Amino acid sequence: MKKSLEITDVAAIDMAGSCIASVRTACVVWGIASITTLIAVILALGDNAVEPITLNMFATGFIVAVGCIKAALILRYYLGLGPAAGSWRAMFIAFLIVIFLGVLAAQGVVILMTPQAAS
Amino acid sequence: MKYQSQKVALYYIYGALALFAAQILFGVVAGTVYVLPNLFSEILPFNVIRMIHTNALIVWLLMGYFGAAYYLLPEECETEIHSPKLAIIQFWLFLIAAGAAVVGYIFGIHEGREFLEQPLPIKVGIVVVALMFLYNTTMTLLKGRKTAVSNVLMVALWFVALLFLFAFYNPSNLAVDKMYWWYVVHLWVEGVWELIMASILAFLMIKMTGVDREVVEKWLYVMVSLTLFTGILGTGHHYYWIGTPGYWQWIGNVFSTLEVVPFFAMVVFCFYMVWKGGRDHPNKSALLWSLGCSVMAFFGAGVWGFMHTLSSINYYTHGTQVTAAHGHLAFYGAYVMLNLAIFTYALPYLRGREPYNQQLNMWGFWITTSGMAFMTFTLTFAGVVQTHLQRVLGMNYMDVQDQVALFYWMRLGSGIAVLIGVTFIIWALVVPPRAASVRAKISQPAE
Amino acid sequence: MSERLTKSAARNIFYGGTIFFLVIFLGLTLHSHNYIVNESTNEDTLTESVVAGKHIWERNSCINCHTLLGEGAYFAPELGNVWVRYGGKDDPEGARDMLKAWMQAQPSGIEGRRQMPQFNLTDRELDELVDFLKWTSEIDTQNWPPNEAG
Amino acid sequence: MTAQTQLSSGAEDNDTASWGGLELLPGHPIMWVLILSELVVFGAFLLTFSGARVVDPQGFAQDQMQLDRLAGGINTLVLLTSGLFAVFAIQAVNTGNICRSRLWLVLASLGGAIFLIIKMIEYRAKFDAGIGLESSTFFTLYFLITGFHALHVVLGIGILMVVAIWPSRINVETGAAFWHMVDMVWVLVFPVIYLVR
Repeated sequence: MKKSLEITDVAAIDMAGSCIASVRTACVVWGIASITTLIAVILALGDNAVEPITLNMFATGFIVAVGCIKAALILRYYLGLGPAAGSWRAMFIAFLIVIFLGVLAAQGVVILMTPQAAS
Repeated sequence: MKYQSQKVALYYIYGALALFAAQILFGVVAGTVYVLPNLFSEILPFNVIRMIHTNALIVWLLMGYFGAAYYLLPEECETEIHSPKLAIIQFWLFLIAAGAAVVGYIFGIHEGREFLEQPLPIKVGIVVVALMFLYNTTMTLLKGRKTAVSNVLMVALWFVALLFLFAFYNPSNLAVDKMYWWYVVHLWVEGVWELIMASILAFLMIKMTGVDREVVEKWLYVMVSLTLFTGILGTGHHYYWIGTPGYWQWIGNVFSTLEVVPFFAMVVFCFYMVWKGGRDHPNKSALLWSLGCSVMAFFGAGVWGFMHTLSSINYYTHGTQVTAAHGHLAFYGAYVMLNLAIFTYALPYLRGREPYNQQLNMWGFWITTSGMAFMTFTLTFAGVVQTHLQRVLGMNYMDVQDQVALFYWMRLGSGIAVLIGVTFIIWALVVPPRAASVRAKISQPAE
Repeated sequence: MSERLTKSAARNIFYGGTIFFLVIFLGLTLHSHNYIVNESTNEDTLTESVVAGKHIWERNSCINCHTLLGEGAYFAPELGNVWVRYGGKDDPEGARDMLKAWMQAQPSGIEGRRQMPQFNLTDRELDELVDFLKWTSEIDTQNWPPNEAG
Repeated sequence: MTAQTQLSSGAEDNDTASWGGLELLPGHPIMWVLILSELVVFGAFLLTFSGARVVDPQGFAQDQMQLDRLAGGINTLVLLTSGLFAVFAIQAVNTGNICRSRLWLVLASLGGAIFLIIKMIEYRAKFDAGIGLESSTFFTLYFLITGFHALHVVLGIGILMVVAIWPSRINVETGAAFWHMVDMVWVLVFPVIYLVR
């Protein structure tokens, strides 16, 4: 009785554990994440005017999406939250979507409030 | 009952019940003064009535925890209590200190910080009592088996004592005073007392549902982790308007919203264990109290607490009857019911009888709980009206109070219902039924 | 096997996490302590009289009827801003006299009205208590209460 | 199970019961109680931040100009790299190479230390410019969120160190899980606070 339980327990750990990416995949993920970060920072630094400019929805969406995708990559490949994690994975993705939409919605309201700045 | 030394818990349970009765009586008197303000104004002013009402509550809850600890530690540690004699001395010392404090209050001898009114010598006495208790129980724990239940309980009780030391620090700067005052009050009731609650509920679930200890103790760790990960910084919701920096509003909003989660986890835990255990424990009233405790704690501490914890709402409701509503249901649901659950469970074993007067006890449960729920609703309505008239429209305090007088009448009614319910409960717990006075065979506890 | 999800590890994570939050909390209260002493309250005006007033406030357990900055019993009016409510900002002398007269006139004995006891304070004690209430009204409370009604 | 057998089998560590789904996640279940609480806290903070920004977009934009975006970007790269090292540490312990695993754990925490140094420089610049916790809503939230995150980095370094001392597979996974959470929170905090305007 006890033995069989132990085996299933171990299997569960294995399933979760085995989803950790291989060294190669992890490096590729790292490369993608780093390059997108650099692009985002360069974009943000590029128009560093004296007066702050409100970003349009597209640029905001891009910047936040980059963040969320990086977070998703970390979850999937660094943390190894593979299909075995079941509904947890869906929950984390839902969490990221909520943040993404929340920030975007706030930006939308800001743009609506200051129409002249949204150029 | 497996260990002789568990018997010392009886002192504490009876002592606690006596103070419980006093607390409810003074509560009813306070509720009466609300509607008939001239009644006792010459002989017993409201501030003394309320002081006794709140202090008796705190002391009897603590006494109940001591009793619960003395009852469950031997079973958890599988050994006798280090010194039953010390436990009995500790009980009398505590009871005398509590009694002296109450008599002192009536004659106007007290310090002046809310809930910490005990005069200095009594405070020192409480510390001595706590030290005796901690010595006794820690020695018991050290020589016996160490379980998650007993570990969490003992850590919590140590912190109860340590945090009480802040009661001795009374700075002359009022804002500083208030900030550290919450170290005792908040970190007790929304911190370590919740640990006590979780561990006693875990003990009761192990005993009554027959679910494997392993499962229960894992849940216990999840619950206590959630409690402290949210509750410590949740103190921020008391630091909104007392001269502390504005950032507490952000911290308080976020963390105290999450304080609902551990209470919700306790509800899920209790019901899941009972469902999973699927075992008919003969002590149905103890099971009722345990389940009821988790539910009412969730509503009183969780839902009613959350209702006015966001700083933008609290800005208007702070210090109104909304706070009173939350306070009443939270203390009743979380800690009063917890103590009654463990008393109801333990007394039959301590006195060597079948679970007795179950019907009466359960009637007491429903009457008291309904009374408290109704009281909470009336005070909530009173608070909402008060908030609108006073905080939004800027009406004068006393004029507003006249407007909500009807709610205070209804509150007094529910208070009397609570008094009746509590009479039932105490009767059921203390007075043995005539038929069952023969020593009956006790059904074995689970595990 | 060593891979088990043990309860002792659970206990360690529980303690570790708790200590983490406790350290943050202590750090923040330390900062708040400094903030209170240096910014939100005026330590210079925390005179002996104010301190004495605080003790009178405590000795008579005013907190078990009144609220002070929203904390206390809810049986009698908020006193954190009573100084402002009595017009102490514009007419300190008048407000002081009114507050003292009010306390000396208790209990009102009016039927159906909540009664405040007569605490038999000396004139000096009354002054100290008023000083304490005045000092309290000057604490920076993030603009609480919302209006003068308290 | 009776109390007797529990005692004889060393009740503490001999468990076969499930953690109610939490064991599906890599690392110790209780660590996930912490991680999940943290994610909710940071999520709530970021949404609060966005909400507060709606109330005062101009003020937020002005204050945000004073942030050091480059430092934030570099810190993102530092944490990403450090997270990669934590992955390597798990790989190493999976193949039974304890020494290498320890090395990667130390390198990962070094990354954390570099992050903290850059953060300190950033904070110092703010304090020198006379900006503090109570300066404005933007800076209150900026200091609370990034400060709270930085404290997690400190805790993470501590956890990685502890794990490096006892690098069993479950320990390394548990430590790495926390570290990745800290990493993940930062990649969300960075765009929301530093970049969006």
